[in-house]
Amino acid sequence: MMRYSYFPGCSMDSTAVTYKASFEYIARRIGLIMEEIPDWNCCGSTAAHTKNEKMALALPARNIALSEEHNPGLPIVTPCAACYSRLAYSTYAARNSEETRKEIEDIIEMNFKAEPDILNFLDLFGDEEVLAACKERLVRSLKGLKVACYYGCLMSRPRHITGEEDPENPMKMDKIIEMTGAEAVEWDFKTECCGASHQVDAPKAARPLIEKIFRNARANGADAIVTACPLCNMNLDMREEEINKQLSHKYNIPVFQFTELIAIAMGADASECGIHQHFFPAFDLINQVIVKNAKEKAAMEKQEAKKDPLADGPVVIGRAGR
Amino acid sequence: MAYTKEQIQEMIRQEAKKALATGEVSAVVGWTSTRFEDRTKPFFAETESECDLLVWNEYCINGTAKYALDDRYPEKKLAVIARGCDSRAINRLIQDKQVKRENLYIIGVACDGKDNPICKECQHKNPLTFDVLVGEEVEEQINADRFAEVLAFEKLTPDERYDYWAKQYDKCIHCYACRNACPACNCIECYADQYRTGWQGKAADREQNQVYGLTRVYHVGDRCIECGECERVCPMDLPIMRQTRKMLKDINDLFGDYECGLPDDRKPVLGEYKLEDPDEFM
Amino acid sequence: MSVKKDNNWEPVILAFCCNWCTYTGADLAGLNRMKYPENVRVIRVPCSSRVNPQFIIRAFQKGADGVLVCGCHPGDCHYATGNYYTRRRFMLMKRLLEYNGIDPKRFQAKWISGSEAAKFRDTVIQVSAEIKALGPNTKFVGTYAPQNAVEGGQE
Amino acid sequence: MARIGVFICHCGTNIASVVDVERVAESAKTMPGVVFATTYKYMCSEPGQAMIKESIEQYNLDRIVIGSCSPRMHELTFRKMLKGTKINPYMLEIANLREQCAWVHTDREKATEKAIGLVQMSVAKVANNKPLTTSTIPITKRALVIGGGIAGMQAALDIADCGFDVTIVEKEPSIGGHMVMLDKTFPTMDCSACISTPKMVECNAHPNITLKTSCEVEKVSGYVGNFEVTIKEKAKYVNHDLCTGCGLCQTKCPTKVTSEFDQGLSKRPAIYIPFAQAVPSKPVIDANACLKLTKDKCGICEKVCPIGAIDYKDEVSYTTEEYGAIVIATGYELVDWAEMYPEYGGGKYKDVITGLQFERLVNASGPTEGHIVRPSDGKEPKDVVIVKCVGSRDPKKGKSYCSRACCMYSAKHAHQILDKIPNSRVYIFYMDVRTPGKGYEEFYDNTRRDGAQYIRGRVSKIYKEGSKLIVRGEDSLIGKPVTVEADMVILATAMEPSPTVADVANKLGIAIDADRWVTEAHPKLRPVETQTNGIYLCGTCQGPKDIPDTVAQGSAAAAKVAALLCHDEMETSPMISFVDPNKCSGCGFCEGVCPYKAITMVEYAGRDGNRRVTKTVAQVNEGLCQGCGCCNAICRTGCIDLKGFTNDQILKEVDALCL
Amino acid sequence: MDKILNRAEGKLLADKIAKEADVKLHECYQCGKCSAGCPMANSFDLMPRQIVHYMHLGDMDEVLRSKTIWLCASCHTCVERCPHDIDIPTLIEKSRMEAQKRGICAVRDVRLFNDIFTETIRYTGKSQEVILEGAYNVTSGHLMQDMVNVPLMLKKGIVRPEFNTVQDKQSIKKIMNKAEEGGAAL
Repeated sequence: MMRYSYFPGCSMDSTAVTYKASFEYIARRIGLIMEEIPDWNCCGSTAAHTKNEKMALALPARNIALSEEHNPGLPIVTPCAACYSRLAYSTYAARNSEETRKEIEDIIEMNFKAEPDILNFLDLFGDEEVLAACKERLVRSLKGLKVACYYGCLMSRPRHITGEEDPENPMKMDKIIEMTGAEAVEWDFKTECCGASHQVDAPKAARPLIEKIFRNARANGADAIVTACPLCNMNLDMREEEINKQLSHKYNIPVFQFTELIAIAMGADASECGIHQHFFPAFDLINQVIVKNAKEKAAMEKQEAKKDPLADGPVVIGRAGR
Repeated sequence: MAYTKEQIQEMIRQEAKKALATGEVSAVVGWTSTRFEDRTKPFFAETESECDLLVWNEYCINGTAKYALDDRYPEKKLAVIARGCDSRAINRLIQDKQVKRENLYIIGVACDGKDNPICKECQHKNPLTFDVLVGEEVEEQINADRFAEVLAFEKLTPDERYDYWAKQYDKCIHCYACRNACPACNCIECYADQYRTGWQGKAADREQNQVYGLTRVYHVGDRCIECGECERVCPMDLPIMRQTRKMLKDINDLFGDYECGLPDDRKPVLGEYKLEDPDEFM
Repeated sequence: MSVKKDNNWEPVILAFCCNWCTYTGADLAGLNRMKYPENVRVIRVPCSSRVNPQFIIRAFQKGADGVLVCGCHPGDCHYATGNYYTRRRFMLMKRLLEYNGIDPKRFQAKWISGSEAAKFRDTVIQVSAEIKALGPNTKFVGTYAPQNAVEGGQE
Repeated sequence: MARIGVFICHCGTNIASVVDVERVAESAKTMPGVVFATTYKYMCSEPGQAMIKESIEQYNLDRIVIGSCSPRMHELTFRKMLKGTKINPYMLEIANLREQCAWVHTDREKATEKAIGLVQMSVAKVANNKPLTTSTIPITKRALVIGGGIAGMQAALDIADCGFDVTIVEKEPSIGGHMVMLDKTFPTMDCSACISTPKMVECNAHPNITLKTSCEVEKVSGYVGNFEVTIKEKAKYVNHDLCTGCGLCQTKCPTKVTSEFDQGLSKRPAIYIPFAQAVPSKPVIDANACLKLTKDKCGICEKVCPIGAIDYKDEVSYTTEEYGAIVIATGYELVDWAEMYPEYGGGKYKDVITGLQFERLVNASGPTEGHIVRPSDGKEPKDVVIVKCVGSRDPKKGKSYCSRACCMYSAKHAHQILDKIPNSRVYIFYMDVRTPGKGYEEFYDNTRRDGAQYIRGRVSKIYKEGSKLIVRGEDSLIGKPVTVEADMVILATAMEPSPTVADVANKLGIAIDADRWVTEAHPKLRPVETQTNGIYLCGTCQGPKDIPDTVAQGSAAAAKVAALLCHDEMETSPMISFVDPNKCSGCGFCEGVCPYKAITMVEYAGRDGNRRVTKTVAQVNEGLCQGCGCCNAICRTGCIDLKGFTNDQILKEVDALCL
Repeated sequence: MDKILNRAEGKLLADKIAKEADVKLHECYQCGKCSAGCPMANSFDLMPRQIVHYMHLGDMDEVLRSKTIWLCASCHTCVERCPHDIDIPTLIEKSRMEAQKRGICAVRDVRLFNDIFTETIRYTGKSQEVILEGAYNVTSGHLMQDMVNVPLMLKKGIVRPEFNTVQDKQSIKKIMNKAEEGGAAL
């Protein structure tokens, strides 16, 4: 049963349009049931734990408590790395100290047992059942697309919160991406920090972090970067243009959400997975790959003298109407 | 339960006959009826006809395993009808190298509790070691209150505790029934009988009984299978398990989960050590 | 238990000391002319793991007011691993005695190395003071005397 | 009834000034079994001893108590004295009236009372003493050395030179160990192979040394002077009695696999002599690689061998031999850094190599004939980074200890690079530079003079961009992050004990620590002995060390072995455990706690009532037992007891305390 | 002026923080792997390694007045690679809270951003990117920062003018107020 308690997080309703659209497309296709936690609140993100530890534990705890009440027995899934980290921190703290758990209960004035496991989207799509369901629905391959899977900090570190076995070189997203036929290149900045939390308040210090990520992706032959978090994605996507302006050489590396690639491999068109809504143009690259693969496939099928009427369709992925 | 008591009794008799028929088994230890309806007694069935005297009912309370020590150097196998507790007692004897597994033929039978207070706490109704299982297994329960009695007793003041035990040992008649019934008390010659070395005296007074009581805990505490035979056989109703369980509780607290009589290779706690054991003697 | 307020009363404290560490440490305390109460009597054993807990029971039975078991620090045992067994044994025994009503101060174990003369002295001073405060031990005391108490060696 | 004499020593005024010795003697006279008691000024003096001897005769004493200084002081003196009398030396107890009474107390009254108490305890104990006799065991005058590296070779040569037979067991096809892989040795820069290969040849040629290569220790039993060792000889598939070592088979073998000797930097055939100077210089077949043995194809080596030495049917064989002493010299391996450090690429970059790989690269007989080139593309590196403490001083990811030799070999590597590659630059990331050895600090100075850049800080990440390796560290002396774009990175990887050591130690019954280093009997005073008598250690099986220290330990262990083997027999202490087989239940708990494996379970013809039965009971090996008594306390029956400290004696001491 | 290292207050505070963070300061041998791997190190005034060293010395003044404690991105790279598993992010986080308590702030903008962020949550229950960026730009004086992206955002429907809010706003306010009453340390 692919049923989960769902904590979308604030970005899912604002900046993460492409993430939301593509995920919802996949969920519909494979029959994922996501029970959204009723009246959830912001997890506090990076700001709360900067200011006050109790607040940082209590804000996510309210969401977990709500989930325990309304979606009993279901693990909580969240698309955002920061939300994931904060929810996992609260769970970890409560599970390891009865005193802390009671104190949190006292603050939020709700029952809080810290029972549900906290999953991020990579955990969700790494699940065998979900993965198998996705595989079943794939209609086209992204062969020829070389991407660098960018995991960021919060899904990898600290180890005791995330349970990641190899925070230097995680492989969860690489495995998911390879399902689509795209190639996940070996590179070295999978979990280097992108500085998202300081891009607004200390931009001079934080911008170079993004540049280094692009540089290493390029040096290792990636055409695009793939993320699994609304913040990572926005951070890289929104500032690529700005970084290019300051450099003599230009990066041309679109930044996708991994769900977009799955959705496309499942046959989604641009408007269905939001691929046209990126700051840095992302449509052309994916279209080239799809068209090339479709042509090759058609040529092969012609050779085999078995004519498939659908293979003739010139554009496989339509531009968005909006 | 799928089988009635009578059906199980019949199956036990059949298995006993089969065992004897092999010619490798000298006798089958089980229970037989007595002139009292609510009593059974341990019984060695040595012939086919005697097998029909074996019974199975809620009064089959005697442990059967220790009878394996009646003959430590047997020529033939001994067949033992073993409930969960008996099988753990057998494991105890095997792990203590007092009987050889190959000298036993174990007819296992799941036990749903007997007319014996200890059975309420039982965590192993199904035999853990057997050659043949009669009937089918029953559902196990975890006894969450395994050490409740000890915990409660620990709350008393030292003087209250001392006085309590002193009164108990005043009652004790030094009969060694607890020792004789205990599967962990399996020495060929008990220390308590070695009057030349003078570990303790023969008198049935408080002093000697106290020494015996404490020494007994030290000797069996890390090997006790919690079958409760000691308390069952005590003519003076001494709460003997309350002493042994104390040591088991401390072992669980200090050295991790620990239960004896399971078919594993774990050494008794006092016979091994870990470098990272807690240390309070610094 | 009512404590007798007899100021002249001196406890009897028995200390089992391993030959290689604590007994040496106690000798060193003497060599350095350190001072400690007279009420401690040392029994020399090769290793703290030689000490059978039954000896402790016997000591209380014979009227000892306190018992101390001392050995090398874990890891320093002359016999490599002996004191690891000692540690387990007496951690359990201490709790068992306490459970049976013996004040935990009356039975103590300590690791004292051959160079820790001061620790030996401090331990003795501390244990002695603690037991003095507790008063005479009345628990488990008896009159038993083994048959061959004096003739010995004739078995 | 015992006849006990009590002798109280004044020790000048040492005891007598605090303890009323006369009163002690007087009250001793009333103690059970005491027939005579007296005092004397100096009991240990000649006249004192004479007085005791006379009293023994005069009062027909059969045991004595001496109240004097600590038994640790004069127990042996008085035992020796008793050897000349009719009393057995072990019918003696000493009451410690000086160190543990007179010297630590001031109150004369209380101290005297305590002294009486102490004498009382000793009297009670001595009443239960029994005569004990020392026995002797013969010594087999042969030694076994486990491991044929520089430590094992040195030990074997020194023992053999003393005239004793030595066997070297080496698991690899050749002796030599790690030292022959090295290029130069610091700080003198002599050629490592040039000084170690003569030792190998000498081992082979020495009339007293037997080499057993491709062999492992299978089983060890016995005790000091009398070990019985079963040695397993792996299948070599080449009859070394016939083989002349012509090497034709090697040149014709079609299979090529990674060379262990070259640390993966070159290939070797499936039938191979590990390296040119190998001893014995005869090939073996790698059964995992050989086509004939894996797939029953090929068979070329058999066809080309001019004397028919190839034997595909060769099998594992076992031999059992007796030795009087054993030396363990199993050496080290480098830790698997790739597992530990994914941030250094986890092994995916070919140009990130270990120090040992660099030794092969720079070695004139190595895969590149001594040219330092990048393994990935064969180009000469210009910028080289050396990272120290990879796997050492890192309790989280690797080992907590300092690996000791790396600081020096890293300096050596830097020197070699700067020397061999013109215009090269070497950056050494370090935390501390440790150079405690003769000429070492000077060598470090010279390396800096050569131009090596020492940067104090641990490298956090190594990654690749293009053909360059980007090394990120902090220059912690400046306090800023630094990045070096390198062509090659050498990791000074930590040593760890050979993977076989746990198994060997277990078979020998000796202790290893948490990091698997073999534990010495005493870190200061018995550095080359193990806890078990007759088993010695040397080299890096005990801890990381460099070549001079290793060789010194090899010779030290050899001296210890020679000191043992030069005797025909040895005395054993009589104060050991013994078993009453009639009481023993055979539970085997004593066997489990014995640190010396001195207890074994044996069959015993006993009785069960009227029946004769074969019981299984514990038995103490007198050669192995050291007399700790751990087994006594675990025995519920009390049937295993310690001579000199029997249950009976201790109980009597306890009883006497409170009389 | 010379540093006075044996003043007790700083040491007490450093030890308290270290204890809460479960860090043994003496275990750090200043290898610098933390600083070498730190993505933000180039803008720090004190290296993470130096933070630990100052704390070990008991010189908390330097730590509390540093920019580093405000600029740390909490990416946990340092502790992941530290040979002694020293939890620098927690040391920094706790130091930052201590600095806030004392009204010390070396990087005003970071504090401002965090304040706006938490206030937004306090009043709406969710984070509002538009308010956040707008309010920050106005209060910080960096008026044009990131504004170039706004038209594109609106055009592509990435941000919308309306807000998402929690229905039960009171409970959020209460949680936050209660947490703050309890003080920073848990």
